[in-house]
Amino acid sequence: MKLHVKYFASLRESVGRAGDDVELPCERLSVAELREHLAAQGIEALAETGKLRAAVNQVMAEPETSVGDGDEVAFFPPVTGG
Amino acid sequence: MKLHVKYFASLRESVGRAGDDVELPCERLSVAELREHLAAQGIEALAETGKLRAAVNQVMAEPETSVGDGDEVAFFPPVTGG
Amino acid sequence: MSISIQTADFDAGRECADLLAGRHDVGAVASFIGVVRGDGGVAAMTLEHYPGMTEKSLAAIAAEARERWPAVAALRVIHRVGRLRVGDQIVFVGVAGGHRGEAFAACEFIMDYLKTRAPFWKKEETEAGVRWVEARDSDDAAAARW
Amino acid sequence: MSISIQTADFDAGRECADLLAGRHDVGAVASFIGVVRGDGGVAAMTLEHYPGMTEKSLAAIAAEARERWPAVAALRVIHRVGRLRVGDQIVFVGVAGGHRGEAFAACEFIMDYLKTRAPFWKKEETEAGVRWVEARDSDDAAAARW
Repeated sequence: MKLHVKYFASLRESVGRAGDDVELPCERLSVAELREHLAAQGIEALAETGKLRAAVNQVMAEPETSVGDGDEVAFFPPVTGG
Repeated sequence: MKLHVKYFASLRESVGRAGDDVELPCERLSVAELREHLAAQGIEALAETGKLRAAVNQVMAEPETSVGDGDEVAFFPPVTGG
Repeated sequence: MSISIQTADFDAGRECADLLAGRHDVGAVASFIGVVRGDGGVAAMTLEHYPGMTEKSLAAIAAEARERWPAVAALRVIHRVGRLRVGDQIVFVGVAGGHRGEAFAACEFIMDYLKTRAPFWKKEETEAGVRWVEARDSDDAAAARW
Repeated sequence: MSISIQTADFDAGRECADLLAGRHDVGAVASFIGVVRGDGGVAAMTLEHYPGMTEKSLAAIAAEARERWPAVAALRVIHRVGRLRVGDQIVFVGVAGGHRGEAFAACEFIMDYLKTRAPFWKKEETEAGVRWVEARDSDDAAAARW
């Protein structure tokens, strides 16, 4: 499956780019599993689990939210707008 | 003692004038006593005790609030601004 | 802290901008505009007040808000009197503060207290004639929350 | 129900007037303006958002407000992005309704939810350098009230 991953704000700066196209040999996985995989691939900023939030297809997601082929998955710090 | 009495809104219309200068042979009396006296003098609209509010010297008052020489006493229906 | 009773209309945006002018400590401006509603065939209304006492009572309400929320940096109250038509603005309350919690609370507090403590009276005009507006129990309940 | 994410400034008075335009059922307009505060030597900040998701999340927040307060007649949300200086306006939320209770509640609800659910991030500039603003626990607590 292919995923498009996005990073925002301080996480984008830590990673050094705004996103990655990711190809994985599985049918589905959870947001937490994807994050662990990317961290293991060398994106160290994704190892700080506590402070990160995620969205799948532009909707706020939980660690257990399921991700499938073609999905857009975003990781970012807690929001600070308003 | 001399008092200046004012009427507002529907009460002003019922009484037919905006106020009265009142002279009384006492040193002090309560707002309730003043209202009863004026009602007895023929200002019938002041007999409807439940719905009226009062102010003494432009501060909200209770029926037992004391009134003395030179005071400005106002009677009016519950307020409906805003 | 500035309070006006006037027949003239007001510009809410201008009032909010004035609350902010020259300040670096304000992060929040909460404001309220009351408007003449066309309920029950109302076409217009006339607002009467008690000159002298109305100004004093609004100043007391505003002072109480500042005492309860000391972080309030600036506030503005405008209340119109005279004849107003449906859709016309009646009242403006604007509160500037460091954060939104105190600005919202003080703004709503002032409106609730104004509704039950400030001497204003409304007389509505409908096709059936004119009638004085009756006070609402819900307004007393709103003011009693604080 | 209208939502904008923009770099341009806004005129709060104009927005409030638009909420009222052509309506006879509105008696109350509650509004909020968020402003860049100069706390801790902040001179400016840059607001980043998530194009696509930010618009959707604001639309969802506004739709939830209308569901909770069906008497809300009209609402408007504007959030600026890009670089803003101290004293600049950041966000506008305006709610028009029949009575003040629902207008205030919906306006405050939208702000509380926007603060915790809408993807915006602030980066502050001070003399000491730049830093990303940390989320506040008090914002989570405010959103959890509803």
